[in-house]
Amino acid sequence: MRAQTPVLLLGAVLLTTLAVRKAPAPAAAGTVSGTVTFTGTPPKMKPIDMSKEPTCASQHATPVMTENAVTGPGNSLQWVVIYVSAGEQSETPATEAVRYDQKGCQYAPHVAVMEVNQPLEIYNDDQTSHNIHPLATTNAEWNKSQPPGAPPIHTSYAKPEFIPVKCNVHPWMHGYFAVLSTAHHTVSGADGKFSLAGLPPGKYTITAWHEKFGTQTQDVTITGNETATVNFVFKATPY
Amino acid sequence: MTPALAARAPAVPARTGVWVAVLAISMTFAAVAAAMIGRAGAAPDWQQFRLPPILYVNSVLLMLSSGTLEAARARLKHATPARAIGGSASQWLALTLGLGIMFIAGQLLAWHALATLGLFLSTGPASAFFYLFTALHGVHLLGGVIALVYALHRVRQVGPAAAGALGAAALYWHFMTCLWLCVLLLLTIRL
Amino acid sequence: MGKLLAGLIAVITVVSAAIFARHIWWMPPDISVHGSGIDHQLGETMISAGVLFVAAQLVLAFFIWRFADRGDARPIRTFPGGVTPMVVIAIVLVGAEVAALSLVGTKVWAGIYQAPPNPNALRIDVQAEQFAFYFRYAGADGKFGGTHPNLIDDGNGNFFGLDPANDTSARDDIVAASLVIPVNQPILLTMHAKDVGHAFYVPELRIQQDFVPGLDVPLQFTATRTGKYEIVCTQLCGLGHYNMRAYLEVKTPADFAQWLKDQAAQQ
Amino acid sequence: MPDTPRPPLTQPRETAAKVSELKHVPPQTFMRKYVFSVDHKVIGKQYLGLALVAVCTGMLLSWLMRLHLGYPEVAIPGLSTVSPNGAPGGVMTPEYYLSLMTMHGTIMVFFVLTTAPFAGFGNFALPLQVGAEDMAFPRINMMSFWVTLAAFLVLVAAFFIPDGPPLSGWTAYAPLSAVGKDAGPGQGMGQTLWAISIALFCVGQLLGALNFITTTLDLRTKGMSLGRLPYATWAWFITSVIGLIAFSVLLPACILLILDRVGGTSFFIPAGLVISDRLQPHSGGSPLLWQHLFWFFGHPEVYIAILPGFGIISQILPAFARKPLLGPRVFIACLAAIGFLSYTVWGHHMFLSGMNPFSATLFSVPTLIITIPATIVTLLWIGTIYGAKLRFTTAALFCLGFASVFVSGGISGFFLAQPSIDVQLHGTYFVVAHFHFVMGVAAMFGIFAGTYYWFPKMFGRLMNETLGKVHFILTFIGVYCIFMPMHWLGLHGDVRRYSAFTDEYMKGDIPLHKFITVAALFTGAVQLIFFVNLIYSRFKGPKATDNPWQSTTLEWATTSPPPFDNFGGHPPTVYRGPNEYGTPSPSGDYAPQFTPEPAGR
Repeated sequence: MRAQTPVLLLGAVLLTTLAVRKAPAPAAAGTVSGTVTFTGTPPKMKPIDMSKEPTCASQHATPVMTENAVTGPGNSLQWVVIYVSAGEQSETPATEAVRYDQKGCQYAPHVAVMEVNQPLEIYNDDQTSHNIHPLATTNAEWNKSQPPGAPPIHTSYAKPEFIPVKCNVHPWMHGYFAVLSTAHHTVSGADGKFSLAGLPPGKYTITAWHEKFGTQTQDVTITGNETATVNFVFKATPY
Repeated sequence: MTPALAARAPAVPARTGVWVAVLAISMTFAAVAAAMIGRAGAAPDWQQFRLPPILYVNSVLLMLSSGTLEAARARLKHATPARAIGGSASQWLALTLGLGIMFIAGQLLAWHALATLGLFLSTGPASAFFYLFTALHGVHLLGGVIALVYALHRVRQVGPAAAGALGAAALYWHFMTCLWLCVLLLLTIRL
Repeated sequence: MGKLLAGLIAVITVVSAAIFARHIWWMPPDISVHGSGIDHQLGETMISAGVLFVAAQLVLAFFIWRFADRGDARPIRTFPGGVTPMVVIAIVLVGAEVAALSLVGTKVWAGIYQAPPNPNALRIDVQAEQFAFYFRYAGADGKFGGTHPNLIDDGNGNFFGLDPANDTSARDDIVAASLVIPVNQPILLTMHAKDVGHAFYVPELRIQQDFVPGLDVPLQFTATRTGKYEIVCTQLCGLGHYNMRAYLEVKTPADFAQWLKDQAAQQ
Repeated sequence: MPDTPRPPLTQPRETAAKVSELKHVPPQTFMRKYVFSVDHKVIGKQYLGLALVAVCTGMLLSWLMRLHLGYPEVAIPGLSTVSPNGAPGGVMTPEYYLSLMTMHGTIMVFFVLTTAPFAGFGNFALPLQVGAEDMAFPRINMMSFWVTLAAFLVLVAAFFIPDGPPLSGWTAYAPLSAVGKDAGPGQGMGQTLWAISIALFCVGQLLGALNFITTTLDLRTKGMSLGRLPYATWAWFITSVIGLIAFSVLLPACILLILDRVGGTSFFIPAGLVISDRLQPHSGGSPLLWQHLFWFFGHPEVYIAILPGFGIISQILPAFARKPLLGPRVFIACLAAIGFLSYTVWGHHMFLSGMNPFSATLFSVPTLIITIPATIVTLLWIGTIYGAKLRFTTAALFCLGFASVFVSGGISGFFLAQPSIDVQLHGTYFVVAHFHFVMGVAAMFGIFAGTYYWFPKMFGRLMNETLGKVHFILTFIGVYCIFMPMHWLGLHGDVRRYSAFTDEYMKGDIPLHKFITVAALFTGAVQLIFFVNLIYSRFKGPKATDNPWQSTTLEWATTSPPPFDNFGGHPPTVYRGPNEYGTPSPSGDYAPQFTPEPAGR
């Protein structure tokens, strides 16, 4: 009895230290997964006419469509950012760079998710000049031209913000930077599915953000290695 | 003092210079006036407002100053022994200066009055042109004040010999008065 | 030295004049109804101006050659007849030239820019923005929807700021990035700029017109030859000015109708 | 006036003595002599020095532009270090090209073509030619230069700010120039600096014009009636009148622009503009208002740049033709006519700006009429060299070259003056060719002619004629190789102000662009000969006599270089007009203005 106490204490200490280590933690680590769908009629995505920029137009066999409300089979909704907005322990910041491409006069990916102060590298893979212009409000706003073959732009953002990104040369080019203060984030795929892995036991608030349909939050509790299912349903309007 | 100059009718470059300046300044104000009329016609966003009444007080002050300036010149012209009446001439000049400075102060009060009404430079085209006109005229009048200070100094120093300088300064000052009256007229018509 | 300069002037004059006369670099072929007037006017001016140019340069060259100071005691000679006849001739000749040019030119100009809007012209709404042109067709109802700058959203292709949610006439408006027109039909463009000044220029069409922010500028023309041509911006509008461009596609009426149908389906 | 006026001369002696104390006396310290000098000759040299720095800058910019146009993909060594944002990896960005273009135009038009022939030579020679000791208001004159210098520094500062230099062209069309940062890189602080710089420049030139006019009217020496004024002085006088009006209009225009940018007003910015996805907080402004104000200045500015050239040529040519200028009165009448007409034609820059087509026609007619006096002036020069005894000094060569390039440039005006042709050629390289020939190259030739002509008077030494002649011939060939092909580009529809030619039909002209680029590099390099000549002759050139060219005007009556008060307190008396060449007289084949009438004439 008296001998067990220190052991328990030790165990508790171990557990806590494990818990605060960066995910994926080897011990107890749950997963939140689910699907993002919509109800109602979403706006119709329109084809983009790039004929003004032949070097880009030639890269696309079929015309590129606008991407601000991309839907899939079963009313699934793509490009929704899902992340832990509350209940998370302290994290060591991510150091690997996020790559953002300007390719075929499109932004790839349409929504780039990054942590605060995580390095961001912007590349111009086209044979034309781009001028990338993130319309930041809480962070510093800037715009830089990248002629063909110019070196990549290295930057990062200090404060969490959803930043619309536009090209000052090609009006149809639009995307987003999602700057988050969490390591647990993902983006819904073409089928609307997502999964946040490596969540240590605890109560979490999961937030889903869509550029057109706004944000939703749900609370979820992780006790061990289980996979909790969280589904988001957005209300879509045609215009 | 070149013999060549002595040979011809006495030329007073300062006076000619002021006439040239009058031409240039008139042109500047004409341009702003043209801009104002064009701008008023360009869009329906021209909202009228009542001019602050103090402007009329200022106008009277400025006209008075022109009068006192003439008085000073008269004193200077009829001065036989330079020292004797030159003094009173400089008093009249000082009075003119005072009136001029009062005018500028009055203009600032007019700005304050407008600001209290919530009319600022960026509020609308009408207020913008009001501030622009008054500021432009004020700056040019400050030039006149400097000229008067200089003329005062000259009168004290060389007496009647300063007639040339004073004449030029007076010409400029009277022009400023006329200019202000024209501006006021334009503003009352437009605003 | 004088002989060298005289020779230089002569050579430069002859070579330049020849290149102009041989049309080695010249305007692309005209595809518009009004263009022939412009071409004629330019041709006339080219001839008269060319004659003046060659004459003046060669006379200058000859005098430079002829009247060098050879150290001899020969007295200088004044220009025959003095200045008066020269001035009179200059005023008469150039004056007549000027009168003729402006008389004819005014008619051509008026034909393009002062012609009353043709009632059965095809109306197309043009918006210039940094750095592209967008063209709007009225659609099935033949009515253009109202534009609301605050609704402009390039991201989802709402370049004109239409309000389809509340404005039914806006729903069927057709927005395209190329100007597609039927051949031999009068076109009436209504030009407006979204952000800064731009210009609409099609060399083959012999037409150029500025977009003035805040104004709706009308522009009329009729294309007479089918094909694909480039519309370029000639008013400095920012960093992308050099590749602000769109295509003008002149189609047969049938092709045009088909194209319009396809576009309507995509909107 | 805050400046020393000359006293009326009908006053008692002793007070006159008092006043004369107030007149400026020869300066002692280096600063007063060469830096903050009130001596019109030093100020003139300072203006010319500024113009020299400016023209080098402007030429360097044009080199970079031409390099990029001819060889768009080639990385220019060192450029990435000069401007990491403007040229990442050495290849310049489109906005950097436009910035170079904007700065090239602004620097050349304002700080070279206006300062050198007008403010520079005018300041140096005008008081000398009228026989005055100095300008009427020497201190205002000094102020004029230092304000202009400040304007230049403010403009150049735009290269060294994070935003980068402005890119809306030397015409700074609103709203691009007025809306600020959102309009893209270079439209932030850089454009504001541009507007401030031009406003300062206007002030500087207004002060200068004030001096020119007053000096010409009031300080002419004994016998120097208006009818006897040298032609250069006439040109400077008429130019100052034009400038006085033009700059008085540009100044408020710039103030309005600055207010739109920093004061939140809407003079030039209409409602409902969406720039960078943001609805601009402006309403009701009129972009055309800026265009009207700017071009009301802008077109007379062309004549501010070229008329001094007219005057310089008309004064120098007779001296080397040893023959009087043909029809001097006609010449002056033409200058006046041009000066007047220049205020009736500004609209021809706006034929396509959605202006009422009827008024476009109204603007076209005076534009065509203005070619008549211009033609007559050219004919006068050609008539002057008929039957002359031409001495081909470098100065004379540049005069004759001036006539040639002015014809070439003026002719193309016939096309652009007609709206119906402007429809096709507006905004193409044809326009670039036109104004570079007629105001760029021609004015530069006037500047060169003046330099070779007055250098002895300025520094007491002659310039090297051999170097001068080589410089002239190569420059003459060069400028034709650069600008004549631009007409052809324009006819073919190549649009100006493009940083690259990506359009199908313009791509075909890239070989011609390469040729022009090479010609531009060559012509620029040739100017080194001129700089070498300047520096060499300044120190090693042969000593000049008082009147090395056997000219008639008053600056040649005094020593080379003249003393501080020009004529050592004994201004010459004028006995005749400046046009007495080829008439036998005690002086030889000419009769200077300052020698007494020889007996028996």
